[in-house]
Amino acid sequence: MSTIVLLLITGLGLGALYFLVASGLSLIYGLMGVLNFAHGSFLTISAFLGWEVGRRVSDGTWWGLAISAIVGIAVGAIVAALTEYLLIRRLYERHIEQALVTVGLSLATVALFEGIWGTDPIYTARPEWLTQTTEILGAKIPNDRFLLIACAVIVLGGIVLFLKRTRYGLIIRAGVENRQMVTALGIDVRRSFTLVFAIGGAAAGLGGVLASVYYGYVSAHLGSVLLIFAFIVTVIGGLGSLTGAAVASVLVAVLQQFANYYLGGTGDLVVVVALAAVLLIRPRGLMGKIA
Amino acid sequence: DPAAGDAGAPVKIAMLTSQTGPLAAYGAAYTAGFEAGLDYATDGTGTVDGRELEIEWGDDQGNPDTAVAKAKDFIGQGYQILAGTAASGIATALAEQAAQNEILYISGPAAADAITGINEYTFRSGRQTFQDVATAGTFIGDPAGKKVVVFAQDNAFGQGNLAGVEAVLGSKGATVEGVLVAEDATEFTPFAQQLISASPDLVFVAWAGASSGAMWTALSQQGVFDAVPVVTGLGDVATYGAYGEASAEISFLNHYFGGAAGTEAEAAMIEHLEAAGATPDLFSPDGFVAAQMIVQAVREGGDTVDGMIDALEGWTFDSVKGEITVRAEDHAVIQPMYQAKLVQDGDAWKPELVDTIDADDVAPPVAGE
Amino acid sequence: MTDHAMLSLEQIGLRIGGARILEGVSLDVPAGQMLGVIGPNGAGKTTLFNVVSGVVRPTSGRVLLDGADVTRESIHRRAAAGLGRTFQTSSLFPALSVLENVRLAAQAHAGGATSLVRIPRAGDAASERALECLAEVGLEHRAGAEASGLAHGEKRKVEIAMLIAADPKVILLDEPMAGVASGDVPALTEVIRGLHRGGRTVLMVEHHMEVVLGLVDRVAVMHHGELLAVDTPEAVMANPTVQSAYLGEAM
Amino acid sequence: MSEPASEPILVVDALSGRIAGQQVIEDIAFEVPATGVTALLGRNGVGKTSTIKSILGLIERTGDVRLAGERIDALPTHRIVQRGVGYVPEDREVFGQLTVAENLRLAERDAAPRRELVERLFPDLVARRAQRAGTLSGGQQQMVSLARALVNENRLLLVDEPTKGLAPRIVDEVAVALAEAAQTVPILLVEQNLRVVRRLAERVVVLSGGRVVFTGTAVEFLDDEELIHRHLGVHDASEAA
Amino acid sequence: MTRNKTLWLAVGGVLLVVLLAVLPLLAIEIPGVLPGPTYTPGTLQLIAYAMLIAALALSYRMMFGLAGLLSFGHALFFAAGAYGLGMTLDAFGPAEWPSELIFLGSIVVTLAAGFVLAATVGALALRVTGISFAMVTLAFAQAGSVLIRRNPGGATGGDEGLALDIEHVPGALVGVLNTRNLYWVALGVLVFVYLVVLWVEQSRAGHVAAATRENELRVRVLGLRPYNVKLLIFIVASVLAAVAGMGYLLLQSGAAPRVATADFTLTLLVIVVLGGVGYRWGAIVGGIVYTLLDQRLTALAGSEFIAGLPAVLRVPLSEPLFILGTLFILVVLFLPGGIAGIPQRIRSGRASHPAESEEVADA
Ligand SMILES: Nc1ncnc2c1ncn2[C@@H]1O[C@H](COP(=O)(O)OP(=O)(O)OP(=O)(O)O)[C@@H](O)[C@H]1O
Ligand SMILES: Nc1ncnc2c1ncn2[C@@H]1O[C@H](COP(=O)(O)OP(=O)(O)OP(=O)(O)O)[C@@H](O)[C@H]1O
Ligand SMILES: [Mg+2]
Ligand SMILES: [Mg+2]
Repeated sequence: MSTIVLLLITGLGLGALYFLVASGLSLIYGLMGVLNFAHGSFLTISAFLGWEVGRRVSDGTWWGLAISAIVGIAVGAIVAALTEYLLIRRLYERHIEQALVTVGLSLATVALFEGIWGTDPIYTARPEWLTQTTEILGAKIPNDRFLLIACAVIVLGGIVLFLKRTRYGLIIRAGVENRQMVTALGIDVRRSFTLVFAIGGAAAGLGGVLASVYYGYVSAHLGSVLLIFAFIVTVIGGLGSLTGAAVASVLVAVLQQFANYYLGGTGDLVVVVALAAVLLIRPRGLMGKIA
Repeated sequence: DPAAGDAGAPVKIAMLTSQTGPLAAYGAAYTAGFEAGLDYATDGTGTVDGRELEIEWGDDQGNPDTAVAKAKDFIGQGYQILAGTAASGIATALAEQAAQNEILYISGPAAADAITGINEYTFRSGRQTFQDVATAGTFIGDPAGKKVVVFAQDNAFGQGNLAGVEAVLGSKGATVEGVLVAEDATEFTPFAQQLISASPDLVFVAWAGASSGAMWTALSQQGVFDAVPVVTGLGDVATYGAYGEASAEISFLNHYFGGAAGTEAEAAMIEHLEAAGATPDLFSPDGFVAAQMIVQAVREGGDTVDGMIDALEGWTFDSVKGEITVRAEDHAVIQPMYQAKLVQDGDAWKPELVDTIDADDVAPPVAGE
Repeated sequence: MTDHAMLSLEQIGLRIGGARILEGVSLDVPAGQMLGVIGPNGAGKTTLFNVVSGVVRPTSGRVLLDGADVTRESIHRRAAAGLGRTFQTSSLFPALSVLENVRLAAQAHAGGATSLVRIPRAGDAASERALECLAEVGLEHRAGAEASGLAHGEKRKVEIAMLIAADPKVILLDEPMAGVASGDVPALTEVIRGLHRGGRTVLMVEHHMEVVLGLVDRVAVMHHGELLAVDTPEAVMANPTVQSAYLGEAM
Repeated sequence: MSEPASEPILVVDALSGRIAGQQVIEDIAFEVPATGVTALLGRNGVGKTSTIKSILGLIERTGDVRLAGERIDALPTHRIVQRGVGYVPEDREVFGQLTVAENLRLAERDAAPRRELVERLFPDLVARRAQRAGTLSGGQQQMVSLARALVNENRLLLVDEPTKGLAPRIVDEVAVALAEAAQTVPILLVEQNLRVVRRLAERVVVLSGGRVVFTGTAVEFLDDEELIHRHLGVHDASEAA
Repeated sequence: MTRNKTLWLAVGGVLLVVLLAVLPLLAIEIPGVLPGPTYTPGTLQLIAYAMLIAALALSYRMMFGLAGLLSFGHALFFAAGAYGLGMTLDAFGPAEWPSELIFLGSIVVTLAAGFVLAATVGALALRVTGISFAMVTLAFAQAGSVLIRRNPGGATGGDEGLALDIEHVPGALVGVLNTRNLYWVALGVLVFVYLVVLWVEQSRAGHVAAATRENELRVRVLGLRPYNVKLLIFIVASVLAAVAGMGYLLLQSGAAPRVATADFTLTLLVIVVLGGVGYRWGAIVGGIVYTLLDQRLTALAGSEFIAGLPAVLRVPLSEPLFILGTLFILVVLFLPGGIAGIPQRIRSGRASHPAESEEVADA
């Protein structure tokens, strides 16, 4: 029993991390049709800079973590916005090329991070409470999982509210349907593209800082590890569907946990089989719209 | 005397190791150790009996394809000795090249047991997995009737360690169980639970790579250390911080850390390293030994590969870790190993020697027998 | 002979996301007949063609081609069974040459089009046939041009040439005159008449009433997804409902 | 042919447009006077929609386009619209996933949008504020589309086939709404229904094969059977309806 | 005129192949590009490796450029060839058979296995299109990669890779002295793959595949089944990848798990785009340029010159992948036709996008 609770809640925590990466991917794909391979790099650079600043201010305290998170979010947003502005925008509507540019960017940046921060993981400190556990139904749940889940819920709620309640959200939702018409109403839709990249980057940035808490280290490959799962989650959830991504994140992570534990460490294989199965049975994903 | 023919001609030696890529740090330690060893073995001349050692370094990038291509290039240019690499996958590929082309190969820190006795042209300069495992075994006294759980990643390294424990401790009457975790798994909490419920006498952890931090945290959070003694290998300096809370509670087996040996050669190595701005680390002795072996091969073996093999087989010499023997049968490097612990040093952790294990106590069985 | 239905639609209905696109459309087209389909924009004409050709599955009803129920058949099966169509906006393979476009149709008709073994070359049967078909629409001089570079009217003609090459039993033409320069209309009308003359069954959506009236045997009128009337051209033109729904009140 | 009294609101000269690398209109030149409705006529596919889209910068274009004397042919679409150009696209293009209210809110540019005007003109939409626009009937969608243009104070409206696919009764309603709008803002109207043209337009510009082939007053054109036949390919006005 | 042009191209091609074939007998030096004279094993090894990568890229281009199939799993089939041959050589054959027979038999078995794998993966993945297709192929490749690293039953060697068991490999293909022979094998593989690709592209099925890329619905309305054609192309490309993989195993005397990763497929994509998607020889140019660049940039990274630069320049310049990635971005942004498109650009004087792919249409 306690093992199942443990698997479920830690699965939820991992799913939260997947979602933080996938939310940005999904949003960017939904609005702009860009499959962003550089998303993992947004995450990594945010984790590195968040850590660099956080540890200088106050290492291993809540205050330091908060600073790291703020820096991570800001860095993610800025780097993503710059990427959109300098690279993606030039290839307006040429989706394959846009994806290719992000492939190039991810190759180059991972190499650059290795050059700057080295190839070894750098172990990070964190607030005392996060290293402890809380007992639920006999299972000792590491506290950082709760932080992850809370952040993911806040991000999900925040993005949904943003899309539903703000004018920019309105523009983005309209842009997903028909970009030209949004322009024809006198709105600079390109600005909302940059904004969407920035929001996606910010979520990835927060994800990066939290990932460094979860894994206990930062490294140049932090993002690449998560990216592949974020892709899978995005596709299973239905490209462009935020709630789909959320549901799929949790499903995939929990499935992975159980398979890793009970089926001889086959978590990755099971996820891959699940992806293939979902796409073959329901090609547009769990919650994807009809293209 | 075969060497007399071209006395004075330089000997071409190709060193392949990671200068970039995931194992670049190991490569750097190996390289620095090698320079120190060369200096030590040639008394600072860089020559052997008046012959120049022409040493060329290549970057294997942690990629076997690159390594093989470079090796072929070197071999094609007439290099007679090849040495290096920390990656077992690359070492096996290079061993293959050595055999195909009949040249001498002295592998680097790569730990795979398979390299020992792989072919007659291949030697090694470091320890092998078996010696790690055997050192772990020294923590439980007489293994008979004890239960040992191996907690490892489900990859070649982890599987090798499990097999090693089964061979070493299983044969002495211990019950050995493996808890192997998928290499890409990121969540170790449930496995920590599994370790406790198995209630073993010893948990042997064989873990490499970035996820070790999260793994140790999980063990510590779930209270594994309160329930069972835990042994693992102490890695290079960069990993001292990876054990977090658990640092003081783990028993470490160790191949080498700076200051562990206290030999005259070690003092010479540390002096040379520090002069070059480096610090002694896990794989410094491997480079040092490689240099000593190369010098020996050139000095005693002349220009033929068979001569060099003869010169190395069964050779006993003093090195950083003390007296070392290159076993004639399978080229295993018989050497002492260490037990260590981590102690707090300000904000950081540093290793402290607990015990030195005799070379013969941890000598692997002869490969292929 | 001519009165057996080459194409029958039985109570075709189509709903997409709650919207009724087609409703209770029943229609028999005897072999060899040419039927005009008219109706206001959005009446469901193109959608009806899509249902017949298999691009869209109806939510209810059946489609019978030469007596056989093809409602569940895939697009390519129906095409192989002798159903050909054009599209409202011209739909060629833009990066291929005009000849290659038509040759694909000829090969599809002759079989073995997806063979790895056979390499098409100038002078083989399919190429010869493709050139003939191009000649019929007066475009043989454009055989080597890339399809994307054609003028709009020329594209329409290539589409017709592809139809000729595929030699179907039943043809669906969706606004073949749209975008064709007025000077070319009579010639293209003749080409379409020629298509029909071979005994083929033709359904044609066309807003160009002169062409419709000059060619067809009967006219079907669609409005709001329903079939308002199927009758002779004269009777349809005189029908008051048709006048108000399509032709306009002024008539 | 009477010249418009004041400065024209829109002057188009040597305008060419390309879609997917293909020239669809060429060397178009005409003017839209500062008042009333100017109709842009022509058969299917002659380039009416492309002309409108070129003016708005929605397709790749070259040439000289001036709005009240100011060059707009190098501006991005949203800048042109912000200078006071309202657009009612050919196929309504409402945002189907958004509600009616959201569709309108999105279109509001002005500080004081003319919500009352829209509500008065299209009472049906008030009742359906919360309905998703994708579920509206074609006529209702056309209302939304028109309302999106009328909710702002504009200097020029570009309206592309507002009656396309609408039942005759709705056509009348749309015509009434446009007539009212035309009281305050000049309109460039693409329309196939010649009865609507006759009712609304003062001047016509006729395209054929991507070029302007006729400019003049509406009466002058619509009363000339021969002209209509030549340029629109219809025998009489009713057939094109 | 086209006939004449084809003839010239064919003659040029044959001359090029002949030149490449006699390269090991010559002593051509290209400082800065090749590590040594062309007869030296190191240089031959490098060129042979480049040719195999070019062959692989060529097969990838056939899928992506001709049929418009954006696969993220092509590496799987390359790995299937390399590992398949390695594993069969390890395990296969009654000992009493002559070595040559076992070697040939292993090749045949590997090809058959590659075919079955390709048919299975293709049949499933092609049921979806666009990004979904890319993701399903990625998933299968990922599964293959995980399996290889898991080292089931010790068959694949896991992280350490699979060493070639030379017992049944012809002596002429073993050892550095025989690099020359391996070079000829690689050249043979490249020429073979090129001819097959050329054949497929010019066959009727190739034409239908190109048509399918342009307008799938239209193909179906002609009565053809795009699924069949796409599957055919997928299988041919995959088996060709397996052929290149076998060459790789022999050349490297082993296989590393790296060749099964999604990263490796992405590298292929980079190579094809770098060379020019619109051109068959673009893939070859891309494969060769990429391999040489990768090799030379590594040499540059370790050079004294770089070590002497200030950190701002030294750190990025000593990372070959950083330079390659940046170069790739620049090519996509400013050279849409890739390297092979340069002559065309110069001629027409303006940007052109051959085979400009339409928006990836999702199912
Ligand atoms: N996928 C869809 N979802 C929702 N509505 C659809 C869909 N497809 C078609 N429709 C609607 O069905 C109706 C019929 O469209 P169709 O294209 O058949 O008209 P048509 O008679 O060919 O018109 P035209 O003369 O303009 O070509 C239109 O109102 C259209 O908007
Ligand atoms: N997306 C496109 N791609 C290629 N050609 C196009 C495209 N859109 C329009 N065209 C072509 O451009 C030309 C002009 O089209 P446009 O839509 O401007 O005509 P129109 O006068 O508005 O016609 P209609 O009365 O049918 O609305 C036509 O020949 C059309 O085929
Ligand atoms: Mg239609
Ligand atoms: Mg139009």
